[in-house]
Amino acid sequence: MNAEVSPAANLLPLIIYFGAILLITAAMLGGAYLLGQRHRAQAADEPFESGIVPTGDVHIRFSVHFFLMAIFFVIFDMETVFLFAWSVAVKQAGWMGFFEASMFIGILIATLIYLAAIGALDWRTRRQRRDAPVNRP
Amino acid sequence: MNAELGQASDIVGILASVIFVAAMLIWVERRLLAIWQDRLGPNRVGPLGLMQVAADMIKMFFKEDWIPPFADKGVFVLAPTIVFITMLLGFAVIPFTPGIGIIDFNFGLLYFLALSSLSVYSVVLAGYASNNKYSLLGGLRAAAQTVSYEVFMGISIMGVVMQSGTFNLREIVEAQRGCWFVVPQFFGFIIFLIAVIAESRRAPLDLPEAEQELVAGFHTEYSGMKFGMFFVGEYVAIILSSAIIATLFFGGWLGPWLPPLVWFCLKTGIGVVFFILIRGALPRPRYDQLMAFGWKILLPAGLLNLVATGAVVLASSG
Amino acid sequence: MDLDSLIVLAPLIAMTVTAVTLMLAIAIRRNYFLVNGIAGFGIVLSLLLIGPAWHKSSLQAIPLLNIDHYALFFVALLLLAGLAVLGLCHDYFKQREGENEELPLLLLTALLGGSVLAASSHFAAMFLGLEILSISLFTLIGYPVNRPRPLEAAIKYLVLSGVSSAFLLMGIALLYAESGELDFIGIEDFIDAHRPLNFVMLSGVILIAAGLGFKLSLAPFHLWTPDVYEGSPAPVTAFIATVSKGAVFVLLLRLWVTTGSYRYAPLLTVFSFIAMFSILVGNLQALLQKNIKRLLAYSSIAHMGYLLVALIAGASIARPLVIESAAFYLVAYFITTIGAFGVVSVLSTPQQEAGDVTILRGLFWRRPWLAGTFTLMLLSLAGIPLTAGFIGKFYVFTSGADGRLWSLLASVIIGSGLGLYYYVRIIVEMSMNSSEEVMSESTPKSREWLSTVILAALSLLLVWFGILPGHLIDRIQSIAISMR
Amino acid sequence: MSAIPAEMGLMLSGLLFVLGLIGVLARRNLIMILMSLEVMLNATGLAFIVAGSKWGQADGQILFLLVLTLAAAEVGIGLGLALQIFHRFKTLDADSINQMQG
Amino acid sequence: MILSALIAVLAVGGFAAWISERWHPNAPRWTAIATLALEALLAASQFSGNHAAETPLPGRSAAWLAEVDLPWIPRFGIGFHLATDGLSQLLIALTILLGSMAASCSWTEIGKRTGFFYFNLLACLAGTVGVFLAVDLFLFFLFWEVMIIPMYFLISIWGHENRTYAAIKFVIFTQVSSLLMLLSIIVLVLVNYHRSGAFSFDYFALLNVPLAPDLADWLMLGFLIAFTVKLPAVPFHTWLPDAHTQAPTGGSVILAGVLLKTGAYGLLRFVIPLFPDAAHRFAPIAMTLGAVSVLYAAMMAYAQSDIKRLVAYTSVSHMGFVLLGVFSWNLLAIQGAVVTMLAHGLSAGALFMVAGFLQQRLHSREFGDMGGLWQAVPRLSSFMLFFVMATLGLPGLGNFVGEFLVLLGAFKVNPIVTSVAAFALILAPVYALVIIQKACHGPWQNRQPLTDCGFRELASLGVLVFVSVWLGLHPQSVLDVSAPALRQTVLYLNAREP
Repeated sequence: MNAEVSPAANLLPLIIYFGAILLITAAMLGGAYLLGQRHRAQAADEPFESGIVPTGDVHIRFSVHFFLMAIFFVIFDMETVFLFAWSVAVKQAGWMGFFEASMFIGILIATLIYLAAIGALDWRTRRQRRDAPVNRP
Repeated sequence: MNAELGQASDIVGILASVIFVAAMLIWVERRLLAIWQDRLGPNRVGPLGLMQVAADMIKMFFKEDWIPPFADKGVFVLAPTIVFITMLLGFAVIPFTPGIGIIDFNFGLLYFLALSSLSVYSVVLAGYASNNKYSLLGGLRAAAQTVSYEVFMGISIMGVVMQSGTFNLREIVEAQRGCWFVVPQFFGFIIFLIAVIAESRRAPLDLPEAEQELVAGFHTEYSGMKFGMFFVGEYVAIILSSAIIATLFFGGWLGPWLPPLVWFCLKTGIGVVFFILIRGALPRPRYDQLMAFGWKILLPAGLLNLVATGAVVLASSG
Repeated sequence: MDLDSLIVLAPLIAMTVTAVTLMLAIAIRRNYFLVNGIAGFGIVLSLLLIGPAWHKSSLQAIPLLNIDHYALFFVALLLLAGLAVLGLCHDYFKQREGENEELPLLLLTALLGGSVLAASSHFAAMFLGLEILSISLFTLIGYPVNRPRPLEAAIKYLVLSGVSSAFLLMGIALLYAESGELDFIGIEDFIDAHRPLNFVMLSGVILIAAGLGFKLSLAPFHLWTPDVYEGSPAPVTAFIATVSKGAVFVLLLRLWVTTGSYRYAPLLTVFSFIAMFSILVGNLQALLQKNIKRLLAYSSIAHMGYLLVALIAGASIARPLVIESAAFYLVAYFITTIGAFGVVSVLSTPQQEAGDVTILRGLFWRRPWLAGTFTLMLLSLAGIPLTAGFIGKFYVFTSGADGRLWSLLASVIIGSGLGLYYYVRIIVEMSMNSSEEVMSESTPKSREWLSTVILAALSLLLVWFGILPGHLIDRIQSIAISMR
Repeated sequence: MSAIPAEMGLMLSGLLFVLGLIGVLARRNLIMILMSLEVMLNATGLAFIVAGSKWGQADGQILFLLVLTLAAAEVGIGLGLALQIFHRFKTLDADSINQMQG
Repeated sequence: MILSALIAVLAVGGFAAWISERWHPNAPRWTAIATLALEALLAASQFSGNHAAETPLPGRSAAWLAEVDLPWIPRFGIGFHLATDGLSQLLIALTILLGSMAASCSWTEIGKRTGFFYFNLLACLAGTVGVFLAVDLFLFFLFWEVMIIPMYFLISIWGHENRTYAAIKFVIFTQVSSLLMLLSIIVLVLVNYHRSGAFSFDYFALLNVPLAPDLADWLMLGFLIAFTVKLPAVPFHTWLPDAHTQAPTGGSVILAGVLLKTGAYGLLRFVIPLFPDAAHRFAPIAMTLGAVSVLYAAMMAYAQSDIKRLVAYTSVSHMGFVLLGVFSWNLLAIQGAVVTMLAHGLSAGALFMVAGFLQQRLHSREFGDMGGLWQAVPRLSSFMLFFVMATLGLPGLGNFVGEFLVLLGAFKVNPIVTSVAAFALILAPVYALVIIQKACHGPWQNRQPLTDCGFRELASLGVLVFVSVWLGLHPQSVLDVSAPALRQTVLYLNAREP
């Protein structure tokens, strides 16, 4: 970036662009709101469950895998940040940096192998796993 | 800093054309799918059904702006706008031609990655705000899928960054004068392609909205213009992905004889068509297969690709 | 980085490699004995690698770590402690259900963190070490996930440790904002150049002190300690009490000595209050405890206070004596604490964690050797002669008296008196006649031979260093003199 | 960022830090406590960035990355524990989890 | 090397006794007796070998008879330095004698865990002998602490109903006070270090350290508190009645007969030589404390209904005499103090033994359960009468000599305090009569007949009677042994006095 130009001036087009997008979005939503028809019907106010009457609580318990995935994402995404830093500086870091990064990646892959082996990456339900045990890595 | 960039004409032109093309894609996709599946597709409104888009648009505007009474209203309205806005914002860094573009940003690639991860909020919030079991499950699935593939996406394009030594998209394009990165970075390209499809939740990786299981996933309760935003947002995402693929792997505006803008549009257009083709051609995998594939294959492959690229770059630079 | 630096770093590298190997071994096949074996082998390997490193250690291997004799000595100490804890864990978790193979892995990473901490000469390394250690500890504490107590302990430790890390980081950031230095030596230069302590600096230092105080469980920041000690599995408690605290103290000592923070009189006052507070609060609260682990927790708070006395004395006494005192005290404290928690660990059954003091009733007559070991450990904690704890306390007294810290010494004496009461009370409990139904309890001896060996070794060391401390003192003296 | 004085940045981060601390102390829901913890950690990250830019060094940003990693790891384990706690205690209220006292 | 052997024999014997329980429950008793016999032989050979100033050590004053000096912790100039003079010889002899008594009177009383009991007994004796021998301050402190722990076990395991409380109180009193002493030792060493540049904990090296007056006062106080707690003198005496009462007989004998003497020994050996000026300044207060102890304890003794508790208070009273004598600042009084120490060891030890024998028979220590013992157990009662008389200072017995010398010497220095203390001579018969009257006289109210003394009891008490009488009739033999050492002490005083 050019040092003399202040960051705010530099970003001006982006800000204008962002404003324009906001305007369009607002126009679309607002237009629909103003133009759209209104009607009331009893069935419309129920959650859609494939046409049958909804049952049970909305706050269902969901698979722990979603949760695991969130944690893996947080961890691995953070690790990739370090790789990003290495990628741009790969030439400056030289072979020493390459070895260090390889070690880092090696540990990451080892972790992945571990996670795969303990079944943390296996999304199948218990029944699916039982039906196809051969597939297990 | 390129003084030609960021003109008012650029801003208006880019915005208008992206939205127009995105809207037109509704028609294009239906026509193309129909052709590949040996049927007609929309052909009643206007010549070749070209006015279908306009008709849909008008219909949307006049549909009821319905917010379910059981929903979390503020979030419910906010959710679809997020995907729409972030995807449009992504175009700010796309280098259309040396002279066309909104901003020349040193960390353009990171900016793109950041925006594409922001779009996950849209599905999660939509799923949560709808207060509907299908929506919630769809939203969760979408979130898990998106965040997972985001990791691989980031890693897959780092090979490109290594070879060009920069995050600046314009410099990346310039670095491909000798050879398009799709050649040395073929693995990276494949991973990125898969990741991008998963990221934008397009068929065949549209598990979050798989209608057989989840009705329509996170947008089950959406209708009218808010549904339209999800819809259009998806097409904008396709265009954005194609543009990025063109930029990163196919040399962006570079090309002989024709003007840069044409080259760029051509490459992007091919990308878009390819996306539609994939949708028409491939079956949908099971969700656990999708996730396992990502974590067990794509991620290690991406990491290895990175190591190999690093070695090659270092070796060739002496 | 050349070969020499590699040699110097070898102990740390060996630990890392072992940890990764362990992980892969678990991935291939879950075998509790194999995993423990690998972990033990890795620790021994690191210990062996300290030998070559010792000869090369004058150089600053990488900018972040200063692996001098001081660091290597404590790394060795931490590793030995880790080895002992690993042995205790082996017996403790052998009988418990669940997948216990990851435990040695976490133990190794925690050890790695502690070692980095001991060697760090830069805030970044310190932060990394601290966090590797803490994060491993969270999982170690909460390892038996199917029991409520460990979970509670783990989440408490996590939240409070997180807060303390945040304090520490904020303090570092403020110092950095003020000085532009993250290196300990750079900070020293800065302190040299700008004598007065301004507000930002002061708040930075206080925040760092608070953060480290949390980890050391010094008095106003000690609230997590009893709960965490009680909730954790006994060997893990031993680990927290020794490796975690020891590594942090080693770092604190290096930080103070290299940065020359002694120059700031207000800090000394603050630390004196913290020390006094820790001694008194720790001992007074310990009087009220009915649970051995809680009691030992409060007593460890007091012990950290004693250690701090030696640190504070550094303001006016020769630097080698400070390091010597702290090092000897730490060695004694390590042996004693691991021994004490080792006994608790041996007494714990998969059904019930040994906690309440009554479980000890009549132990002298049921399992005399175990009771004897525990008595020895308690006497050492109380600072009775012929144990290493006495020499440690003697060192603290010597440095305190040399530094003329009369009020602190008074609190040490009062604290020791109080301490004696509750230590002796446990011994009384052990020597009471137990009711017959407890007598008939079966004592499966074969399953804990490893713990037995470890406890025997610790007792021997305790008495050896108590009666013939000369060798250890010589070694410690040499590292104390070699530190810049 | 030279346009903004470092003191302002530090004050902002200090403010965030205190807000986070208040959150940790005052909130009773475990998830909220963890979130407040994140706020505290991120506040320190901000302080590092500000300090780094004041001295024109990259160290601050590197430390920021480290802080982020720490925050990620902490929150990962924290949420894992929270899940187990919910499984066992059927609540995330910090007071009802607090069984050990004395 | 015999000096180290004196300690080692007891320690090794202790372990042997502990282990020997494995083959036979009776073995520890015999092991203990054998150990003590061996110890007595060793001591005898040592003491007869170099008698009274005939073989002075090179470089030491004439009083020192033998020494062992080995380096131990060179970092701090700590050595394994033992030396003996007349004073320590006498006290070691007392220790061995009373140790055998304790072993003997525990013969049938201790039925459970005899191995561990005799281990503790012998370990405690080893510590005590170490205290009497050590002339390295660190080593002294070490032995000082080492003798406490076994005694703690003796009380807390084999003691009577209230043993836990008593044991803990005992440990805390002695430990905290000894920490003060440790601090004083360290400061003294540091002063010496900063002056001479070398660490040394050696007694002889520290004898001539010049100290600022107020520092000397504080340091002296540190030592003094440790020793007066052990002695005990009045404000610090409250642990003693509990500990004595709750301890098993053997423990009481050792406690009263030997452990209390370590306090007095410490005053003579350390407080006065190391801090003569400060001690001199403090003398009036110390003497007052001594007098108060004498009177207060005598009065308290009168009010007791528990025979062991009564005897315990008489100990405090007698130790008051010792304190008085030590701080009287002249040879006469100090000699008296030493004799009182020995005589009290004998009489109080014997009385505790009698009380123990009674308790074994009656299962009570209350006077209310006694009465009429003359008829029931005449031999035991006559021993009781004899030792009660010894306690109240009947001329012809050791106590009389000691108290007389103390009062004589002290009167020259501080007539008022001495006169007050002399009141004890009136009070002593009063409590003595209480014992005799309540325990022995009156009708033999009740119950089954009791067995009188067996051979073992008879022999033990007989030995004590003999020694006591000998001490009373021929005190000169004792005075001769201790004189060189005490003269040296007085010399320090006079040399320093302005």
